[in-house]
Amino acid sequence: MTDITVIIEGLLFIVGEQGLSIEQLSATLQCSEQEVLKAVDELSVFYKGFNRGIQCVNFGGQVKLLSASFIHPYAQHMLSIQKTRQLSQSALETLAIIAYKQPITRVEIEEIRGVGCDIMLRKLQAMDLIREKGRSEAPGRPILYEVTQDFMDVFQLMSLEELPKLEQIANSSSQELFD
Amino acid sequence: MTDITVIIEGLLFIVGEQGLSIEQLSATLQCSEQEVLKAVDELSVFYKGFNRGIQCVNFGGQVKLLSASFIHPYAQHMLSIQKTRQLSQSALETLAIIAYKQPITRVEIEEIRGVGCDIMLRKLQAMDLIREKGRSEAPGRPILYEVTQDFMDVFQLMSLEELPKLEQIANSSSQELFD
Amino acid sequence: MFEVTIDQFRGPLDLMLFLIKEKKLDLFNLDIAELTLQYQNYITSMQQLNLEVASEYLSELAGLIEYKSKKLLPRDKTVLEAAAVEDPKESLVRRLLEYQQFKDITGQLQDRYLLRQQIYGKALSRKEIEDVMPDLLVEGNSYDLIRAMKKVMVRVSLQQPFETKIAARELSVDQRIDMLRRMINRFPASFALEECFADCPDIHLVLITFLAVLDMIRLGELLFTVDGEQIYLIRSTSDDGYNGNY
Repeated sequence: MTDITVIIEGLLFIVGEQGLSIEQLSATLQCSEQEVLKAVDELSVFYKGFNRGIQCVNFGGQVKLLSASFIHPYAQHMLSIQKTRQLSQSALETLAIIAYKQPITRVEIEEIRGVGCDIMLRKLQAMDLIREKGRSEAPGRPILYEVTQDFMDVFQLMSLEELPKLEQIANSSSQELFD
Repeated sequence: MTDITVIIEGLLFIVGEQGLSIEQLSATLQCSEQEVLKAVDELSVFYKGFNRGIQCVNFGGQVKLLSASFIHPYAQHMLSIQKTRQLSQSALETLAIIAYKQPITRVEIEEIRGVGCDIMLRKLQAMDLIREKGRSEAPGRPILYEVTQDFMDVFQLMSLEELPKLEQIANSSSQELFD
Repeated sequence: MFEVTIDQFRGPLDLMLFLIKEKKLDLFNLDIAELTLQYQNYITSMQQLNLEVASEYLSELAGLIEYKSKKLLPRDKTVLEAAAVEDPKESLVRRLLEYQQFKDITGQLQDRYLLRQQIYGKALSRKEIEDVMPDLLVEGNSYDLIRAMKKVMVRVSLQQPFETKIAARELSVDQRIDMLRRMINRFPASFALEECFADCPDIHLVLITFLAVLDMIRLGELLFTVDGEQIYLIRSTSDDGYNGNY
């Protein structure tokens, strides 16, 4: 494959099911739309040429990589035998902060947790436990996050009001520190 | 590629950055772990054999597809990806000690580093790079720590065996001290 | 006089290794008295500069002085052999060598880490397999959440003293700008200049803050108006081009 085709493959992979438009690709790679189209064609042909689990499609000018459709029964089987996933401690902490402080930006969450949580937020979003809720008025207009209906289901909550007030937690936790 | 390799490629594409373990693949495809390993090898070789924007990796037994590293500048340009964060030297030292000596208690780490690392351990835990692994039999039954799957991923390790042997380092570093 | 400060060291062992290299001491035939002298000089010079020296450094200093004084005492061989204790010098050298090993590995880990930061995964394809996704993949209950929040709060409260200590230290204008940006987010669109000084414990930070505000005005992040003797700042609403969309 030519260099530009390879770069397009990598970029399409990273953005996933959202895909990229011919214009976006041409602007990113600083080359003409003709060249992009040619490279996208080369990529599609490359994927078709082999027996492959991935395909490259161009739907109305939006180019994306998709899994081949014969994979889906296997995916279904895989998901059905997968044990329920335990949320990691850091996932729980991030969710707790969002549930208590929503809507909240990534930077605000990171300030509370003291660690970066970019990847964690993407994971929680992919799991549909949190979603984007507009943008803050702060400089850079960062994305605001809030919890979803799925979150309420998973944690068996009728409403966020059911969670105890922070002051109640604070009192009990300072006791815990000293006993 | 063989059929099983193609299916693995499709499944890895669908699950994305979380990847799949050899066991998960073997359970899904109802074939032996040997067969899965062989197919994963075939897939890695296939991706390496061409000039490609995607690579197939195995970090700590978790197989996943990732973008090739030369895509980074283009992705950064297009996706306004935040600057890569460096881990502090103290964080790296603490992680190195745990990776080589695990399972290990906080006091043992502090003896080697000569400084307290209570807060550092909690930060590393919050980042999911280390986790608690039971308790030592020593008096007070202190918590034992070990590195996590995420640790293997962020340092691109297939297994801890890939880290250089400590004696090798000792020889080269004592030389370095005196030249 | 040293040109380095204590902040550059990751602990007393790191400092000792630096001194051994700097003063060309022989690690395998370590002159404890000399190392103690150098180490003590260093700590003293840091204290003269009013730099905070963490207790770990002082406790290792006490250890070094103890080794040194023991060496000066007349040796009673029989007692030493009977006790079969490890020679303090050997144990110090062993600790230094072990620490050096881990210090060395950090460079490699850092390289691996930075490289990994430059390759990306893709998110789970939900839409593609939506019809086959089971309803609930995740298990948990509200108690898990409450426990997690408790942990966060305990950690935050434990970290508070450390953060205050840092705030009281000398901040650079750039650091102060970062702090102000966060503070200002919580303010109304326009606010009095004094608001920016609300958390300043001393005149030094007031000055730094003032410089930071001037710089932010220069950068176009803040606008100001003067009303009588009162200066008001206004958050600039101009979009800086950032939008998280692809």
